[in-house]
Amino acid sequence: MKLEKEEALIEAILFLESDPIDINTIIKITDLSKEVVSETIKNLREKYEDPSRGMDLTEIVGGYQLIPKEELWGYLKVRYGKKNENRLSRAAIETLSIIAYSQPITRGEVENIRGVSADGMIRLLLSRKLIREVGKKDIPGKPVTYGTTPDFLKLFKLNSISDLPKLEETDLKRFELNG
Amino acid sequence: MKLEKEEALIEAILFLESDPIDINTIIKITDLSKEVVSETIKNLREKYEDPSRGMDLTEIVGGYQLIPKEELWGYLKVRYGKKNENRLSRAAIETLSIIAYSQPITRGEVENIRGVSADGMIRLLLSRKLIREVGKKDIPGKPVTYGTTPDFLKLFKLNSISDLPKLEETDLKRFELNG
Amino acid sequence: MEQIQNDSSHKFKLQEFEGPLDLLLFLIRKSEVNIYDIPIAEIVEQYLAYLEYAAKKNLDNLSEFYIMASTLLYIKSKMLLPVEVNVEDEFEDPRSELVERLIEYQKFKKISDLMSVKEKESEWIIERNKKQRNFSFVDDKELWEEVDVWDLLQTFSSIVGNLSNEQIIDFYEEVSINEKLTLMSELLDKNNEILFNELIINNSSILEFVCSFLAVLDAVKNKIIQVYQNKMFGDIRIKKYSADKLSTDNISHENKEG
Repeated sequence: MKLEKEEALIEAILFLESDPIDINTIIKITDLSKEVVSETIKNLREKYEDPSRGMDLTEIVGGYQLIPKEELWGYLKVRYGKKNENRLSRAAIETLSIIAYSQPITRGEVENIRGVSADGMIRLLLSRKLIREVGKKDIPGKPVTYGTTPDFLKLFKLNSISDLPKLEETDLKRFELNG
Repeated sequence: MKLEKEEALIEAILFLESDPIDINTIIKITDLSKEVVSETIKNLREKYEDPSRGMDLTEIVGGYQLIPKEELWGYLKVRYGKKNENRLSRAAIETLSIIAYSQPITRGEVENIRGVSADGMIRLLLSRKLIREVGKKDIPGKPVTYGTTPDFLKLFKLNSISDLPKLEETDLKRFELNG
Repeated sequence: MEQIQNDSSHKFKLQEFEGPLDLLLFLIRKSEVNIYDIPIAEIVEQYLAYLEYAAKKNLDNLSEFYIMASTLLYIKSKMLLPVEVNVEDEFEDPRSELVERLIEYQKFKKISDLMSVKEKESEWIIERNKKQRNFSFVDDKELWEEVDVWDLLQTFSSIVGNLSNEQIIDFYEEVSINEKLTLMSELLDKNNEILFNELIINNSSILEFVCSFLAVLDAVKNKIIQVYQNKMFGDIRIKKYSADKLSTDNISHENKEG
């Protein structure tokens, strides 16, 4: 399939969007079949991989987005860069990691793993919209359980929670003195 | 010259900008020579001409801009077009009528007549190819003068600019009375 | 950064620890002991030394460290008690629960390292200018097609109507020469060469001739056109200006003075 016009149309859509756009929205705008859209996106993505192209077609948070290639950021930073002033602290990342990898999880369970109160950190992560309440655990007291949000995926440039970096199987069990 | 990386960088810049960007700004951001930037833009523009590309690299007053190809606008209008505005703006018609009846005319002269900045409107009309630069006025600063295009004639179903209906009937009278 | 020296002369920085488990992991590593066989007495001693120092420094949030201290002391005391060996029961090491927690915690510390790397990538965000993009998909051809030439006239006429008399005079006087200039460039777009007569639309108007002639002179002066006349009183032929030498069979009447 050549799909020239389809490619042009989807490229224009990706160009006009500033946020990730999901495949169903693309289907709605273009009136194309899901197969054609998927195929076209695949082609486009390959073309954008060429070193002469300035953007990558990335899939994040369930959508597609054109993002300037990272190796160009050095040039682009001055004019288009925004420094993220809200970097997460070590404690926040630890808490967030525990929630991300063990969700749904209650505050008590987080505290048990880290050995310290998780109250402040959970409040911080909630306000940063990186985690949210996802339910209640069916134990006495019915404590709230937490999980990660789409903003979390976006911040860590993940398409889905299954893309979280994995520890090697051996790392999971072994205790390293020099770790 | 291959200029792969330069091409990628300038493409990324054009992607990030939402307004036309002039060549000097591109030179400043990229730290490339004027020759390289011009050459690269030329290459990029040719590549974007391919029917499988969704945008055109257009040169309009104020610089270069990626603009979705016109043949795709039909699809893009619903989602990306400005809503609640299905009539041409008064400003656009006014500006066009002034240029049509008074060409060649400089931007400054248009602004004098309308009493407001004509920058955006002239850019719009240029991008719609209804007007074009026709020369420079022989006054200090040598400002560019604008006139209508063959597309203008086509749109208004005129054979020639001399077929524009004349003011005579209504306003010439006033002119004579007061003259 | 403040530093202390504890009994085992291990240096460590304050506030480097995310909690008691973190501190314990540090002490165990420094002592290079087997996590499954922690020399509790030794570790407790180091742990309490740190705590004592931290308390002196009035560090906040030490309560969790104290809870862990009591756990450690409890384990230590249990280890001192003689174990009643019951062959049927499995021997329960009083340290095992702590060891499990330490291993679990270490796992998340490693994950956090991975996450930190990812998070660091977001130190810079490259953002597009979010303001309304400049595409006017609605100012579209169809919209223009709804406008006809009378709209133009009407609009223009009302603009003229609003001008002061002085503005009108200035304005109106220019129109005619400009109009001829425009007509000329239009004709030259379609044809290589045009005749002066083609600029005259209304033969009965002297003003037409005057304006056309002035337009021609103006265009010559501005190097927009070149004009020739092959015979005396013949029609003037008009061509687009080109920097090339004029061909010899044409007599140039270029008139810079206008």
